[in-house]
Parts: sequence; C-alpha cells; structure tokens
Amino acid sequence: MIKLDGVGQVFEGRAGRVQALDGIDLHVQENEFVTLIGRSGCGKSTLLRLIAGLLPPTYGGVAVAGEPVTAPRRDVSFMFQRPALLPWRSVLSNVMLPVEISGGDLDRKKYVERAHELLELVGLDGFERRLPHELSGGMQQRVSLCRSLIRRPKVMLMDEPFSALDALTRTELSEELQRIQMELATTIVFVTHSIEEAVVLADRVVVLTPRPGRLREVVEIDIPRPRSLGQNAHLTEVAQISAHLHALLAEKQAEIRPVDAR
Amino acid sequence: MIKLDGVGQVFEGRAGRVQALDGIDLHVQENEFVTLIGRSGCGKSTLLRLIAGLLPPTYGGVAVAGEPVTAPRRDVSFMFQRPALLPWRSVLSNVMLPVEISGGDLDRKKYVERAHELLELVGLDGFERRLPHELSGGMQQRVSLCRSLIRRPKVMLMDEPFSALDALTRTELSEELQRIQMELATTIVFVTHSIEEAVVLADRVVVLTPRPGRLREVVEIDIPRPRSLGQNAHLTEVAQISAHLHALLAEKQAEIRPVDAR
Amino acid sequence: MTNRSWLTTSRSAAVLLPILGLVAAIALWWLAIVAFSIESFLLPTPGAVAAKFLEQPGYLLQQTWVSFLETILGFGLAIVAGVPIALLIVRSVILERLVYPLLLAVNAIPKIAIAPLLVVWWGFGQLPKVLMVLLVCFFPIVISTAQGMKSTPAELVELLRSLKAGKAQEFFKLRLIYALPQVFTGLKVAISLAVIGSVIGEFAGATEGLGYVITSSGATADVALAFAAIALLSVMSIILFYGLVLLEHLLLPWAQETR
Amino acid sequence: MTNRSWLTTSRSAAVLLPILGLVAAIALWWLAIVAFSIESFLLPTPGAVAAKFLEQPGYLLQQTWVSFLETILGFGLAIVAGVPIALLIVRSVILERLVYPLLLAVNAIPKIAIAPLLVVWWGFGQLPKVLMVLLVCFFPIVISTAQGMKSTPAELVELLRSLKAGKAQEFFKLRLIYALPQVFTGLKVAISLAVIGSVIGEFAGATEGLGYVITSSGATADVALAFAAIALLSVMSIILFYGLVLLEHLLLPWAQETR
Amino acid sequence: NDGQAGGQGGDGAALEKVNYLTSFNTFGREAYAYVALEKGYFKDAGFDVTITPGSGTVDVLKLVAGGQADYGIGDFTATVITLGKQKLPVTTVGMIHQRSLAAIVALEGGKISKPEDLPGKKIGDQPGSTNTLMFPLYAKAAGIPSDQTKFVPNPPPALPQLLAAGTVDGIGQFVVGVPLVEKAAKKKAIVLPYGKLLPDLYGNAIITRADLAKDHPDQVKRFTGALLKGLQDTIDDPEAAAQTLKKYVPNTDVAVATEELKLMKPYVKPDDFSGPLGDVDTARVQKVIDAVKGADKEVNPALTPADVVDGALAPKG
Ligand SMILES: Nc1ncnc2c1ncn2[C@@H]1O[C@H](COP(=O)(O)OP(=O)(O)OP(=O)(O)O)[C@@H](O)[C@H]1O
Ligand SMILES: Nc1ncnc2c1ncn2[C@@H]1O[C@H](COP(=O)(O)OP(=O)(O)OP(=O)(O)O)[C@@H](O)[C@H]1O
Ligand SMILES: [Mg+2]
Ligand SMILES: [Mg+2]
Repeated sequence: MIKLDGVGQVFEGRAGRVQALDGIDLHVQENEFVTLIGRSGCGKSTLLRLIAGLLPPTYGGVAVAGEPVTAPRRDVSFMFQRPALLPWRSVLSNVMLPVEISGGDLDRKKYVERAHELLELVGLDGFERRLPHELSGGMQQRVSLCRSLIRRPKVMLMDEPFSALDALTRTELSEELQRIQMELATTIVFVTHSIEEAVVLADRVVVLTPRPGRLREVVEIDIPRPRSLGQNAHLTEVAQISAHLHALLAEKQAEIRPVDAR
Repeated sequence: MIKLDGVGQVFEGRAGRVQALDGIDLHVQENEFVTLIGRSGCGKSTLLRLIAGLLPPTYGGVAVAGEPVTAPRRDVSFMFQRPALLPWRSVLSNVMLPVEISGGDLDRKKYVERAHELLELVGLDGFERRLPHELSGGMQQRVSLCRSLIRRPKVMLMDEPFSALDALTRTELSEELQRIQMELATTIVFVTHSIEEAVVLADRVVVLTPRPGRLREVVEIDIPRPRSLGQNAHLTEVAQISAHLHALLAEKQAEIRPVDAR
Repeated sequence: MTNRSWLTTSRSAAVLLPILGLVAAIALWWLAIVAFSIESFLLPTPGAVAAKFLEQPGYLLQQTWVSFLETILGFGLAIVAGVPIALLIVRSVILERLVYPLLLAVNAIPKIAIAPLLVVWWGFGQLPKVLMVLLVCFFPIVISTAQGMKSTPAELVELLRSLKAGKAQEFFKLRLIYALPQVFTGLKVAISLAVIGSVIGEFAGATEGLGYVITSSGATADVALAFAAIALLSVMSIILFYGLVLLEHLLLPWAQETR
Repeated sequence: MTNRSWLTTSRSAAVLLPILGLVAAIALWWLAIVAFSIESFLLPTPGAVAAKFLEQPGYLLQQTWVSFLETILGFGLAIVAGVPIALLIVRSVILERLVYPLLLAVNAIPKIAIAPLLVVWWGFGQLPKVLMVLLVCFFPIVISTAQGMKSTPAELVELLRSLKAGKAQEFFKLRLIYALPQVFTGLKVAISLAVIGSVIGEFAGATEGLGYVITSSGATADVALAFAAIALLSVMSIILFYGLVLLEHLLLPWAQETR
Repeated sequence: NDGQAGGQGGDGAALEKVNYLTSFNTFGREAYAYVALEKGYFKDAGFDVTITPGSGTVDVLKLVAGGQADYGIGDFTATVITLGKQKLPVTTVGMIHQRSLAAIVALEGGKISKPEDLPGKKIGDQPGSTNTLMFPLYAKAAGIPSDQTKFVPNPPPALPQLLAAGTVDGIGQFVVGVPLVEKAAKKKAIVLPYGKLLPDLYGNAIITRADLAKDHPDQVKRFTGALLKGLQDTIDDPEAAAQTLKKYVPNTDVAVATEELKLMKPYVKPDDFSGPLGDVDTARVQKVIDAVKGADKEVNPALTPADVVDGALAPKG
C-alpha cells in the first residue's frame, strides 16, 4: 500500500542544513498496522509528511496504492502532531471539516451522526458547540483524532495521536483504533513515543536511528489480536520486545547532532 | 510553600459554563515534589495556572510562600503544556528570555554558559541558532524545558513537560530533574499522564476526579531516591502503586460531562 | 490577572467613553482658540459651528445623506473588487509581482488631481463620486486582505492540503476567514478614506453633498459652514467606524484580543 | 508540494516581473487611448508624457526630490508618533475608547480643506507639507500597530506574564515584534498616502515639489506635464513601497508567509 | 421670436436639455445664470437648463470639450492661454465682462496701497492665473519692475484667509471678490484692478463646444441671448439677483452677493462702452492674443482670433 524507496530529506536553513532522513526503504502492506518509533527529532513527522504528499522528498521515491505521491490524496488521512484546529469552528464543525471539503454534503446527516458517535467515543459529548480555545490540550487532541477518523480513509497517518491523553483514555482509544482498523481494513502508520503502545498496536514496529533518520530495525509482532494496553494477557511477550526496542533506541546516543555541528 | 484553600474555577462560555475545579484544598511543602494526575480535561492545567497567578480563582484562596497570589511571581517558573516559543528568537535566545526579563544582564555570560549546558543536557547542542519552526515537536518542548530551568526558580510548575519526548529522553530528563530539585531545593508541581512517571518522580501523587476536578486522593510515595524510570530497582512497589492509581482514575467514568450538558 | 472595572467592562462605558473623548476634543478646540486667540476666519469656535448647523439642520443632513450613500456604495464596491484581487495576489506570486506595481501606480495618483477627469468621463451624477470612493479605499482593502491571508499558519494550510482541499476551499474555508481580523483592520482604515473620497469626488461637478457644501462655503467665506460640514463628516466617519467594530464583534467572536 | 519555477523563485524575476507589470500598465494606458480615442486634453499618451519629462528631466527630478524629502520626513514622524499612541491604545481600554474617536475625527477631515490652514500657521516652508504627510499617514500606522499588538496569542502573553515581565517588556519584547508583520502592512498602506500627502501639502503655498508642478500645469492645461509629475509620483511610491518590502524581508526572516 | 421652441409654457417635453457650468463655484458674480433660469428666459428660448458649479476655467473648458456640459463660463485670458497650448474643441461666443476683473487686492493698513508698493512684496495667487500671467504687462503699464514681486501659488478658496492672516501682503483676486475679502478680514480692502491699466483684457467669456457653434448657431444664439438677458437684469437690479441666487443656493450671503454684483456692473458695461452686452471685438482679441504670446512662450505662435472666438455668434449691436 505504501512504498518508500531510498527516501531522504534534507532541510536547508539559515543556520545550516539538517539531514532529517536518509535511505529509507519501507513497504507497508494493505491493512497493516505499522508503528514508528525513534528518538525525538529523528525524522518521524517528516517521514509521515513525505508519505502524505505534503513535502516532496529531497531524493528517493514515495508511492501509495501503486501511484507515485506528488500531492495529498483523498484516501489518506493525516492526524498531525499538533491538533491544528480551526479556531473559529466549533468542535463539531472542526470534526466535520473533511466531509465538507470532500463535498460529502449528500450524506451530511449521516456524517453528523457519525461525528457525534466519534465525539462520544472520545468522551467529548456535550462539547460539540465549544470553540477550540475553550478546550484543554488533551481535548483538542481528541477532536483532531475524531476529525481524522470521520472520512473512513484507506490509509491513516497518525503522528503521536495519544501523546496528550491520560493512560486510561489512551487504553480505551487504542483498543477502539484496532477495532476501527479491522472493520475498515485501514492501513495505518502510527508514530508514538510509548514503546509499549508501539508493541501493542503494531503488526510491525519500525525503529529509526537519530539524525539522520535511517531504518535501524523492523520488528514483527506476532502476538494475537485483540491486544490491550495496560493489564494485558501477553505481558511477558510485550515486555520482552519492549526491552529489545528500548535497547535499540539507546544505541549510538552520541550521534544526536545536526549535520552542521560536526 | 503552596497553599490552596477551597479553590474552585468556573469558565463561562457562549455554549454554557464549565466547572473546571471545585473545592481543592492542598498544601505543598517546601522542596516537595508533587505530581498531579487526572483524566484529560479534569482541570490540571487550570490548577497550575491558578497557582502561577495567571488566573484568579472563581472562589477560594491561593498562597505561595505565605503570600496570597494575585499576580505571577519571579521565583515561580511555569512550563506550559504547549512549548510557547517566540517564533523570531533562536533556540538560545528563547532559553535566555527569562534572564533578559528579570534583568540578569550582569551575569549574562554565566547564564549563557548555563543555557548551553542545559541545551546539551537535553540533546540540543548544535541547534542554538535555529528558529523554533525548524525544530520537531519534541525539540520545541525541550527548549521550553530549558527555558523553565534557566532561572533556578524556587517553585516549578510543569505541565506535561515530557509528553512529546521518547522513552529514553524521558528517563534521562526525569533523572536530571530529580537531581536539579535536590540541588536547588525546588518545590515542584508536575502534571503528567504517565502514571509510572508520576510515581517515580513524586513525594506525593495528587489524583483529580474528572469534571469538576476535585481531590480524589493524595498518595504518599515512600520509595527511596534516586529513582529511575524504566528498568528500575523498585519495580514491584511502583507497579503496585500504579495499579492503585490506575483504579482511581478508572472510577466514575460516567461523570465526564460538562455542567451544561446535564 | 487583569484589572476589571466598570470603565473597561460595562456596555454603557463602551458608548460613553468615546462620547467623552469627543467632548474633550471639542473642549480642546475651544481652548486652543481662546488660548492662541485664533481668528474666526481661520478656525471658528465650536459654538459658531453648532449655530451654523442649527440654522439649517435639514439641509445639512440632506447633504450628509448624499455623501453617506456615495461612501457606502464606493466602499461596498471596493470590497467586492478588492477581495478577489487579494485572492489572486495570494494565489500566485507571479500575479502579485505583476499586479502590485500597477495598483501602487494607480494608488499614488493624488485623487484630487483626477476628480475633474472622472466628471468628464462619467458626468455630474453619483457615479464619478462613487468611483472616487472606490479608488481611494481600494488599496488598503487589497493589501490587508492579502497580507492577512498570507499569514495563515503553515500548520492550518497543511491541514487543508492534507484533506486535498481545492484552492477555492483553501481560500474560502481557511485563508479568508483566518484573515478576517486583518481584513477588518484594512476596512477600518479604508472607511475613513472612503468618507474623504466622497468629499473629494464632490469637489468637482457636484451640486450636493458635504464636499459641495465645503466648496460652496468658500463662495461666501463662510468658514463656520465649512467646519460644520467637516464636523458632520467626522461624525459620519466615526459612526461608520464603530459600525465596523460592531460588525467585527458579531462576526468574529473567536478572534481573541489580548491586552 | 508547491510548483517552483524560475518565475516564482529567482531573484531577477522578483525585479523583472514588477517592471513587466508596469510596462503592461503603460501599454494598457496607450491602448485605452487608441481604443476609446481619448482626447489628449483628457489623457495624454505615455509618449507625450515621456517627451515632457525628457524636455526638462533635471527640473522634474529636482521637484521629485523635494516631495520625496517631505514624504520621508512626514512618514518618519508618523511612525515616531504613531507607535507610542498604538502602545497606549493597547495598554488601556479606557484610553482606546477616549482616543479613537478623536483620531477618527481628525482623520475624517478632508486634508485638502485644511492645507491652507497649515500654511497660515506654519508659513510657506517645508514644515506644513511635512505636517500634512504626517496627518495623512498617521492613522493607518496607529491602527495596524494597535490591532497587530492586540492579536498577540494569549499563550505568548501568558508566558511573558508568568515571567513577571513588566508592561514595557511585554510590549517591546513581545507585542511589538509580534505585530511587526501587521505594522508593515500598515506602513505599506501609509507610504502611498504619505506620497499623496506631500502633494496635497504642496497644493497650498508651495513653489516647488511635484504637487506644485501639478497645480501650476493644471492652470495652463498642460496635461502632459501634470501626468509626467503624476508618473514620477507613482514611481516614487513604488520605490518606497518596495523599499519597505525589502526592509521587511531583512528584519523579519521569521515571519513565514504561506501560499 | 426666439421663444417658439418652448412657447407652450409647462410642456417640458419640448424643451432642449442643456448643461451649464458657472466659472467657479456659486459666487454672487454667477447670479445671472440663475436669474435667467428663474425668470424663465431659458425656458422661453426652448431650453431646460441645469446649472452646475464649475471648478475653474480649465476644468470648465475640459468639461465642455468632453461633452459633459454644453455651455460654460471661463476667464477669457486663461481660455486663450489654454487654447494656445492645447487643441480643445471649444470656442467662445460672447463676453460676460468687457474689462478684466483681475486685480491685486491688499488690506488697508498693510504694506500695499498703490502699484508702486508692489516690488518686494509677496502675493498669494492661484497658480497660473491671469493675474500672475499678466503681471509683467501690468507692471510695464504701471511703470514698475516686474521681477521683484513674488507670487506664491495657493488654492483660490484659501486666498482671503492668507491675506487676512498676514501670511501674504496681497492676493490675486477678481475685483468682485473684494466684498468677500473684506467680510473675511473684517477690514477695508485696497484694490489694484488690471482693467484700469490694461483696458484691452476681457473678463469672463461664454464657452461652448466648437461643433455646437458650427452646426447649431441658432441654438447657441438663442442660449447666449437668454443668458445675457439674465445678465442685463442682474446689473439692473443686483439686490433681486442676489435674492434669486439665494433661492437656488441656500448658503448665499445676500449682502455680499449684492455688493459683488454692484461692483461687477462697470465691468459688464463700462462707462465708455456702447456695444451690446456680450460684444466681442476681434481687434481686441488679437491684442489679447499678442499679449499672451508675449507672456508665455509655450503658447502656439500661430494662434489667431478665429481659434478662440466665433465672432459670428457674438451679439451684435
Ligand atoms: N479558557 C477556557 N474557557 C472555557 N473553558 C475552559 C477554558 N480553559 C479550560 N476550560 C475547561 O476547563 C476544563 C479543564 O481544562 P484544563 O485545561 O485545566 O484540563 P487539563 O486537566 O489540563 O486537561 P489535559 O490533560 O487535556 O491538558 C476543561 O473542561 C476545559 O474545557
Ligand atoms: N521546516 C524545517 N526546517 C528545518 N529543519 C526541519 C524542519 N522540519 C524538521 N526539521 C528538522 O528535521 C529533523 C526531524 O524533524 P521531525 O519533526 O521529523 O522529528 P520527529 O521525529 O517528528 O521528532 P519529535 O518526536 O520530536 O516530533 C529535526 O532535526 C528538525 O530540526
Ligand atoms: Mg514529530
Ligand atoms: Mg492540560
């Protein structure tokens, strides 16, 4: 479904250039759930933006559903690291934005219903008419999550979607996300800083090295689904894999330097 | 050091009023490390803003160092949930902002040195001259962390300071934070969504109920310091307390409704 | 923690204070005349001006209405014409670079110098005055709309692009709305200019309107009458300005101002 | 993924395109004259205007210089006076409510009507012209600076407050800098007005400057000369505008524009 | 009789629509057009006239040339200069003033009381006005050097204020403007009229489109006839004319307007003048043209009276 071929990204700034990504080769299958981990600043968000077609790679090729990516696609949804809500729109109307944009006005009523369902799911029922600045950080993130789910996309790119949520909400929502993925046969690329979350959710965990972000290892997770965060049945397996991933991330710390600082 | 007396906060909006906090009585000792947990939207950030003097409580009294709080104090530092960096300032100059503001120009050289030390500590050396928009989300958060540390405050209010950081950086920085607290005899109120983090860092963990945020329980942590996140020596104790906290948070879910929705 | 008092929060203070400001201004004017013993042929007293107004209130209000209509029409046209041009400018760097010099060149023309030209082309009716208003207040609207739209945060633009929004959607669902507070700033600048534009238009080939009153008062060296007209213009300008402020409050409850 | 071509990215295109725009404008002007057979006493051909300029380039450039100086001085004064007033307006709702109506009232006065007054008070020298420029371009600067400062995000204001920054620090380290892109929008509007202001100032009691050239040519129906002066004004206006654009680029590399 | 076209009083449909421009504003001196309108002279001549205040000779010339107005009033000397530089499709078809109204006006107790005082003084004047342009001729006639008097350009409405404030020593003004100056300054004025020393200069003239004059001479004659009839009534009874003006222009100060019109009478009909109102003397026109050519080098040297006046249409005695 998603194919990355020797992809690299270099940012040129006034204070020098930064090599964010280098030589990424990755193939994500249809209906696969891939989680992406790596140290802060290693290029995870950049990688998602490349796949989404928001940024042309400095070199290498990106393809989604067999077509080279040159612009964003309707069937790919992107949940950004920051909530990015439109300040003048109420919660409900922010969630409805993708529907409006793709002109789903015929089924508007159906979608409004779905929006209400999603908002209830994330615990935001009763807040439909509020403006974003009246919400807490985590509430904003949940609105953004609902927005990325409303259009039932084929591919979902999610950049730390649960970072501002409490443990409990996180557990509930990660279970929900697995359910949705199975139901819709969605392909998901999911960035997280929680190793446990990465393991519990993923079919494969992709580990990036710090600057420049290169593939360090791709770990297959063979635990049967559904899996649950927190008190789950496969505690030892998860702990084992987590320890391994932890060790991977801890490698080569000394290299966390921008290119120009060398 | 910090005293809250029957504090409550009500927000009036176009779409109705929200009771964010109610009847909070809390006394934080000098040099104490208090962590604050609670479900998303329960009023944690609001509570910190009340202590910081950024918001007058709707009712109840707030005092810091024995004086009623009516405005922000120099000896209290606040690390916001969002990075809040000035977009036109380089990383270094953003970190130096508090020094500039308090007119520490005499010791400027000393502070610049300290800023470099802090930036190195959080893995941002080499990025001093970049502008905020050239940084990743986690890098921005680390800059904001350095900013809140530079002035060696007596009281530190930290709102999810590690939420955008990877597990490893989190571990490193939480150790560093404990060291700094001991060294400077700082009083810290620390909001987090990671229950483990809350337990590992705290002298006491404060649990808030969801809307309106009330004190559910205050849990004393008696594990000897220094403690470490991740592979630590007190795994079972931490796990026990965490499980208890988890259970507390899971209570009364049905009540997550705004006042006007009832 | 902000200091809230009756003066900053109440609704009646929001109306009373501006009026107080005006009264203070008039008092100052009077004082200046007395203090520097300014001759009445240069600057009449507020009293003389008020007396002039009371002599023929109906006539003067009638002229005010004429100028008001021209102002509103021209201003409306300027919005209708200016916003699409701003869209084009933001849409394309190339167009921006081609169009701005042209707009600037037209804008740099002292309008008073071409007022007779407009009359020659469009006669003595309302049209040339309306066009003058349009010419005068066009540029601030274009530039502040364009700048406002350009300052849309990259994060929100990326959001719309990731949703594969078309250019039109990007503009109408995001940029234009995001720019509205700045658009209103432009409109507030433009409305004062619009009022002046109507007067300049009336300086040539008009038989009514406040601009005509001002020129014709020259025929009788009636300085007080000229100032009565100017005072009416000021009042009109203030009312239109606060009308925009009100509209802004109604339309943009989300635009948080910080103090 | 944006379309990058030579036209949008290169430096020479940034200079060439505006010039092309101007040339196109001139071509249009010529075409209009031919197409509608506009008589030369109404609108001279670009050729006639150019010929007029070439007849006495030294003299006309000298007059341009005079107007340019007045413009720059008045514009500078307007910034010096306008920014502090904007600070006061943002600082205090009460002051805002008192001061705005006063500013609006002064701003609503058709400046041409008070040009002679300035001459009577300040003589025939440069001063009344500079004051006229100041009067004309003061308001856009005040209002866009004030609005810009008011739109500072609450999050950043809270940051400064949490650091116990004084009001002065809040303004100079945060609000003013945050407002700079909007201030520049105001300056861009103001600079065109400033140029016109100098001309209006020169309509009364001047013996030099482009405004003088226009009035004196008007009296003898030397339309080509008047348009030569207007063309010089336009060029001056364009140069000053792009000077501001350049300054903005140098001063505000952080101000990200999105397209 | 010239009332045939519109004889059936009240039947507006038969009337010809005509736009008329005053020379500048609605000063008292413009009253005659309103008198002609009020007394029905225009209607009797078959015209439905709309009077619009003009904004100076050059604007009037352009508006007439551009077809927005059919008739207008402008200073004859300024018209000659303009036509000497630009080919405008307009012509003059009669004179309102047989003598130039141009004058230099000062205040009593000031620095100017006679022509000999002028050198070294500052005179405020409309840029390029007849006063400024003809000053060398005037100076020559008065026997004073012409290059020692400084003219400061200013918009006309400001001139009385400048004089009253003492910013200038004198101003260029039409003699009929004197009451206004006196009213503004609250002082007696000293008047140095050009007409006294330069009797060949005309004052205002009636301007119309060249094609109208060529193709419809009858219409033009009917119109000028009606207008001059109003002019006659006006100088016969200035007070009544001022009242009429006030009826149409409510701001009019009747006293000042009456005063203006009284002053205007000797210029419309000088004592030594025996021709009909509006008379044009081609020889005098030639002299004016020569004078203008002498004063302004940019004026087309080939300019002839026929280029500026349609002598055939001017009223004949
Ligand atoms: N400015 C405001 N206007 C109206 N309501 C507000 C405002 N700020 C906060 N609230 C409401 O107060 C409640 C508590 O918000 P707060 O930001 O304190 O939550 P929080 O505990 O920090 O949540 P999170 O973990 O998601 O950051 C929420 O229901 C929110 O909607
Ligand atoms: N617009 C930009 N200009 C310059 N450099 C950039 C830009 N965007 C990202 N970078 C750099 O690219 C690198 C990777 O950034 P990215 O945002 O992809 O990191 P990340 O893995 O998402 O980090 P985090 O976990 O902190 O969000 C960083 O070093 C950052 O400084
Ligand atoms: Mg990221
Ligand atoms: Mg919060």
